[in-house]
Amino acid sequence: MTPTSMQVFFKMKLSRALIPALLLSLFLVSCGGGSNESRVITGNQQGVLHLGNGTEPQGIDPHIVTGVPEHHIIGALFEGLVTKNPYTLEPEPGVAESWEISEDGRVYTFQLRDNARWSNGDPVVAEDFRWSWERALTPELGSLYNYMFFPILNAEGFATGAIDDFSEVGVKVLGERTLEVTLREPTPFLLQLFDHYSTYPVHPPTVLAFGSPSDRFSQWSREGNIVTNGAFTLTEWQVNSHIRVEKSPYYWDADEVKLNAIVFYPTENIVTEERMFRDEQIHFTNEVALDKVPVYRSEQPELLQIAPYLGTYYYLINTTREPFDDVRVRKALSMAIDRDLLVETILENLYLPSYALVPPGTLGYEPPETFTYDPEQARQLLAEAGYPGGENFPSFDILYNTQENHQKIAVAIQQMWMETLGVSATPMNQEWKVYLDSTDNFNYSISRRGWIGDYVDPNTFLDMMITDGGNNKTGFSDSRYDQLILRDAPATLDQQERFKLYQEAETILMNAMPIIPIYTYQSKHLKHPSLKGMPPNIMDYYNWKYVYLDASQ
Amino acid sequence: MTSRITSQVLDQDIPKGTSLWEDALVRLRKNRLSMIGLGFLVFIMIVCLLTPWIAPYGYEEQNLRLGAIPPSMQHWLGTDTFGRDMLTRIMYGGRVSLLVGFIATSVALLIGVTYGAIAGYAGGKTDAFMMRLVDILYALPFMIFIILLMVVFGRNLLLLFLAIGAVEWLVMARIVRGQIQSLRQQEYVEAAISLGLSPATIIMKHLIPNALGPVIVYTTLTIPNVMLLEAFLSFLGLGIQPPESSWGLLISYGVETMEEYPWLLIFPGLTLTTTLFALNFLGDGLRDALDPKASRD
Amino acid sequence: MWRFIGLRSLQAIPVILAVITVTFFLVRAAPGGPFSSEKAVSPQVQAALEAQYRLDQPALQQYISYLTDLVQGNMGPSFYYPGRSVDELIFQGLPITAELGLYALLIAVIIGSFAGVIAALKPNTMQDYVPMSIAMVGICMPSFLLGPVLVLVFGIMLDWLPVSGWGNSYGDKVLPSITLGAMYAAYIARLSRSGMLEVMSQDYLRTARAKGLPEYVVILKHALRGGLLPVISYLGPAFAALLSGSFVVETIFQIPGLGRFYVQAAFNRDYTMILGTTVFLSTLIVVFNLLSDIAAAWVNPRLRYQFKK
Amino acid sequence: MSLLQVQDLSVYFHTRNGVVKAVDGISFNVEAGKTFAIIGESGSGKSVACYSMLGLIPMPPGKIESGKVMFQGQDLLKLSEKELRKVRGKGISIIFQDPMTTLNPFLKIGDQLMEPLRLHFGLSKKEAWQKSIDILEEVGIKNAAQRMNAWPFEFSGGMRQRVVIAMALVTEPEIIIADEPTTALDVTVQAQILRLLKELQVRRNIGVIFISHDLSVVADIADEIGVMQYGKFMEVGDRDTVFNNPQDDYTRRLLAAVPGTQKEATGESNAPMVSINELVVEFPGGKNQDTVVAVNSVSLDINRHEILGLVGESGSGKSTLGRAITRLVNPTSGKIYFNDEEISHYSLARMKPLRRHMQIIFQDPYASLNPRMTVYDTLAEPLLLHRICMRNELEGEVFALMDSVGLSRESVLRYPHEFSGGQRQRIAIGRAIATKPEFIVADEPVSALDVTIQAQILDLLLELVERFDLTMLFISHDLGVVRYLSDRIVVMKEGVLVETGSVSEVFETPTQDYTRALLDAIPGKSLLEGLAVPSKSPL
Repeated sequence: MTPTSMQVFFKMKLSRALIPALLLSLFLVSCGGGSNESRVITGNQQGVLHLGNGTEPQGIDPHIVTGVPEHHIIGALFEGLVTKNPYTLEPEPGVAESWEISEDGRVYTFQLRDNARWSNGDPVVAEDFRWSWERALTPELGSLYNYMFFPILNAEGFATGAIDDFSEVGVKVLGERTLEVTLREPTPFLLQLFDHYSTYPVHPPTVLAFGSPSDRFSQWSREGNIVTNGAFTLTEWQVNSHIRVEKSPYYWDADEVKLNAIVFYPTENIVTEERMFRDEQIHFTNEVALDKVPVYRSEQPELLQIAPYLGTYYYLINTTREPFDDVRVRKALSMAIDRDLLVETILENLYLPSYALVPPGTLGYEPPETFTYDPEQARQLLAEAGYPGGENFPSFDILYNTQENHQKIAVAIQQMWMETLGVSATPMNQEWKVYLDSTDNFNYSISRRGWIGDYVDPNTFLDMMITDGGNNKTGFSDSRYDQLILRDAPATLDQQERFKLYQEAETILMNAMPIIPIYTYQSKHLKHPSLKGMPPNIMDYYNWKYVYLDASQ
Repeated sequence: MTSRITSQVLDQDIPKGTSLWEDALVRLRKNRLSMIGLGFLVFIMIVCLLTPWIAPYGYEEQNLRLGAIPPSMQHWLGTDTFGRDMLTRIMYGGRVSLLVGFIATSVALLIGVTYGAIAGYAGGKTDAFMMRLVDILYALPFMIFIILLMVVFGRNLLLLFLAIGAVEWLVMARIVRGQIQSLRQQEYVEAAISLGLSPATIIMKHLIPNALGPVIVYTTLTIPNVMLLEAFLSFLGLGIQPPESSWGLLISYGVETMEEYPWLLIFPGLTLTTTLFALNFLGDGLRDALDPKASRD
Repeated sequence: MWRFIGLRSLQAIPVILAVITVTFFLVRAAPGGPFSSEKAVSPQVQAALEAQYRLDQPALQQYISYLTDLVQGNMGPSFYYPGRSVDELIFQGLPITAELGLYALLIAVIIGSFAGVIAALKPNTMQDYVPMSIAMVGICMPSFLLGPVLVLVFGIMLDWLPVSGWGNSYGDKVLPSITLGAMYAAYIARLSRSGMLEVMSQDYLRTARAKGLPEYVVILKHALRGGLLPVISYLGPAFAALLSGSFVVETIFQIPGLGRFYVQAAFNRDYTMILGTTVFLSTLIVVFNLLSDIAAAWVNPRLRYQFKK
Repeated sequence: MSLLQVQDLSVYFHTRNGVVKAVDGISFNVEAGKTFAIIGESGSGKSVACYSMLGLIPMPPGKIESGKVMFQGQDLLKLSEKELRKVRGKGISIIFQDPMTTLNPFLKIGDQLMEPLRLHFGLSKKEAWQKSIDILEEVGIKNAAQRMNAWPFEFSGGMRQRVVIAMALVTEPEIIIADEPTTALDVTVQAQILRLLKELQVRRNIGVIFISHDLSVVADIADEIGVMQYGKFMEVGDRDTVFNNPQDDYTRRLLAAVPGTQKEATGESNAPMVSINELVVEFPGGKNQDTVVAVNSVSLDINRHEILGLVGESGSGKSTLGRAITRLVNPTSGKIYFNDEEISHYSLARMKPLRRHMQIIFQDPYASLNPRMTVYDTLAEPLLLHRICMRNELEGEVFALMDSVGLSRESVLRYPHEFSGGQRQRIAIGRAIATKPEFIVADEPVSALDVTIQAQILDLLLELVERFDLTMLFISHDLGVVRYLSDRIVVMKEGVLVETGSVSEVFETPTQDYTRALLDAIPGKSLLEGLAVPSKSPL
């Protein structure tokens, strides 16, 4: 530098002060009033619920989409024949004000209420349902959930294209507001199906206005176009940002609806979601990170809402593969897992150890207890299978889709198997689609799986494992089991009888051990004190009609 | 100004066949900061090398009941949620991170420098063509590319390193090419030609050494890049397999629990940062050492 | 000049075409289709879906029809979001990502070049080491670390700024921009430092001083242009990188930007969306490289001269 | 009362390797309308002396130890930076050596001219603009108005230097420091610039401090001369005294160094070693400009053992010709014979064996050496490449080379930047003769060097030519130099040979006006005629 650098120095000092100042001002300007006026507070005043909703919904066409986030939104926009009481989960009248069930339990006759309206004022009539269900079952549409209709007579046939005349399907319009549904077998949980969004009605004129009913590219369900019959109507939809629904004046029970609007935020990143909650940007989170739970437990337990959830976390075993084709091996592996330890430690006591596929307490169903954690017997079984102390037991992978908790469990279990059985497994994560591909093609040894029930009945779990069932994926096959699930149980009217049959089936299943149950899910949320009417329940089901905000909190 | 003739003492008779590199080493020794950096790196490397023998615990040895305890006498850097010793994890993580850092970077260096040098020296159509190729690769969807690799060839550390390196070399190629283009106008290159040196020799002996400065600087920037890239890929599940770990991965998990278990973030973070700093100092030192002019100030 | 631009644009076409081709077959080669899901998909449904999305046609035919659509500016329907077209999604995400990238770049340039110049004025003094060390930290700091830390400090502890969102509440754009810009600021700092160091030794600065110009004029008027040349030629690639690299930040801050679409698309195997975003980004990369070349030329009169002719 | 009085000025540099007394107690005065010339080699401290007065040297490491510099009744050395700035460019302005680097390439000429005006006199843009135009015209730049908006690179070297001068004059300073203002220019241009300076000085009655390494340059313009070495004045006196009876013998050496005499022709015109036939070299004119014809159907023979001088100004294509002969650039058409072997279109591979027999020495000893190779590497490379010697003899061979080009052996492990220009050129020469070539193209080998060094290098070349009986094509823009060692001379202009002949022919009976122009341009002709110069330089 030249002697003039002193000069520079002063000048620079000046600008050095200048630029940060500039930045700061920019900063403050953009801060504006600051974020002290939180969404939750304003929401409470205006009756607007801000909700963390997991991922961005694929769409809101009830007959196309699948998945929980979609469920929440569609549940606000549409209403089926029946709904559920969030406290008891008992069926409540929805669009249908009443229904009759025939003696043999095969024919349901629904009376639609006359004040049910679409959000454009049109009445909701029986034909709307028939039309919607035909649409949902049309093969071209490719609805993933069409099997929800299969209890209905000939529905499956129509869906698979075996029958192409919908009039043969057990759905009849007896009057403008009378709908008759004929079943293949008496299906005691049918009413629950009619509360599932895949059976919700859509507004035929609107759908037709935007293309053929089976057109997936149709714009009918977009904001501005869509016409709905639920408690709310869609007003705003910005992909990956938020979806806003507002109270519908045409809803038959509008007086009972307390919220003026709900805003759903996609929150894939649970760390961020928790921070949004802490920053009072949302009333209710979709999830809580495991590591956060202890903190809240100790500091603000009142904010946590944890409840058993109708879902099971388990490992698939590829029974078509050496050495897992040996039931003793499978049992050994299962018995060697100390589920209690797992739950107490890395799972932060959030889940319940599970020894069967069906979660306990599903409407009074109690799964059989076929085995327990028993390292001794596990070792013994493995020895019988020809691998004493895990000697020359081939090393294998534990496949799971990339997600920290799956990894934690895999790592822990791998360790347990190593210690108790001396078999060496490697946790092996794959990106979601790859993981699906591997399991679908039986290209795995042990693979992580989770199943959430579609409705509250053992069937939604047990019918997975029927021979070549789409979700079986283990190669497990047992004729007696199939017989029980497909024929006997559906035909049985008496609840207790049915449950006995299911227990028999599940016992068969667990003795064959094609899957290793690990834990029963619990739903876990952070809930702002002002949020009321969202009670915990095993379906993690919300009925928006019941929800309200208590600003005084 | 005055031609700086430093009195360099050396025995008259036998000048050992000196190379730029040997000289650079001599000069590097004089640079305190980079020697410290070098020392630190060597230390880290040795530790990572010996980890299997000197690590206080086994790297997957977990004690679920001792989950996530802060630093203590038994566990100097605390334990993670599995009750695995953090120090051990970091030591093992270092093995991966350093490996990826160096392998991937050297891949990038090797390909990038040769490619760039050739393109820059050849000029004209060859150059244009080669650079278009770079553009194409530059614009490819990197993640899909990696996913595919991982699936087709199966998960494999070396492959991952190669894949990362194969991406990082593009920028390197651009830089080197630019350098070479301007250098090749220099008269000493003409002189070399008039001596009858083959293009290869000219590139190796006359061009690349003079392009080293920016290359080294960029390299010191690439190493952190690839380490973090590895972390990111692993985080997406495309990288290394748990229970194995790397610094980047440790950090990215540490971030999620930084409020509950800060030590899970702080220690890996510190290790990574210090290492990269050391690297950077070494890099700058090396650059100066390789430039006879600079090293004299 | 226009000739030059035209030429470069022409050169870009094969580049982009190649990118499309590679990507097109790459994504289809990747395991797991767009419709595979955890719930079993019955063969009929699978078939129906593939029919609707033209996936039942031979790959080559799909490829050709995609290109023909693309030429007409139609990037096809999204495979993941029924009823939404790729064009729609991209043009929803782009402005946001672009804005984010712009702010980040702005921050990067202001802070970076400032630090670099400061450092270059007194090389190998504290005035040099301090900013350069900070820059180094910036380089070591991945956004997936910096972001959450900033949120924790400014969003939660100090409660100055919102922790997420984009344009939903005041000041929610500050943290993402800083997070994204930090690393580039560090790079630019290093670039501008070396650039300035080079210029500071030029004769024409001596000339300027000999005229009796005060030092700050010498620096700001005479040194800066030459010194920041490397920065300018870096801006193009940097901005492109910002756009394509923004998704980490977008996920951390729940920003509905292009980057997030891109990554989600990759994981959802949303073929058309992947292609769309890729084509788009690669075009951007090409364009911005071109722009920065022009900008560099514009600052460098000799080149500007050649352009004019 | 003189404009500027410098008394006992001392400037030291405190570097790591100890104190360097750059300027060591010098005193001199500058009178209005007179020129004081400071003569000395690079490193003699002449520039430092002048810059230090205006506080333009880096301090630290520089430090003004003692002295007084009285200007306008104030001691510049005592002024604050702020006050000094008022003097710089206003009272005293500087013309720097290299016009290519002294103008800011990123600013238009106009801006750079107006800058000092607006700064020192606070003129409005308009006034400054007008004044700048006037001054540009005064220094002889045509249609100045447009040129104001031109960029530096749009000017030729000479024109740029005029701009630089204009920039120095625009503030009507009382003193101008001209630091080697013509060294980087062609002779004819040099002559013009010198003339211009003189005129302006007379017209505006300015005091000039003229710094140069070349006595002959100042011969015509200096009133008083100070000969400087090691930061001291060896001799100060008015021009005639210094030239006619130099007191100090360093001054004598300087005088001797002026290449005066002509070499007695060794006119053995046997079979030509190199012969060129209708040689044409074209370059693609870059971005949409038509191709440049650098060499336009030149035919030429270079006889064995002769030194052929090739004279021409920059852009005349002389260097291209030299490079074409050594096949560094490819001829567009025509033939090149080397020892009757046609090499016009040899491939790299086929050239390789020949390379050892033909070598080239470049003008710029800074650019022509790989900065990252030591002397040892540089010299060893050709030896190894062409297997001149076994590895074990290598060191001996290298040392031998160093001896023959007069480099001290202990510098064998040093890098180019550690040497002075002359020494570097010696290294370059060493590299050229390493392969024991028969033919050497010397492309302006001395024009970048101080006169004294020039003399040494020229003598070295002559000596080597004798020892290894080389044939040489000696390219230069300086007739004086060419005359000093050539047997024959060819003059080149715009790619064409305009004149060929023996030295005496060309110098005594030039047939072309162009040649005459060149001859007239030789600086210090007066001097050459005026005084008897020892026929052999004693170095």
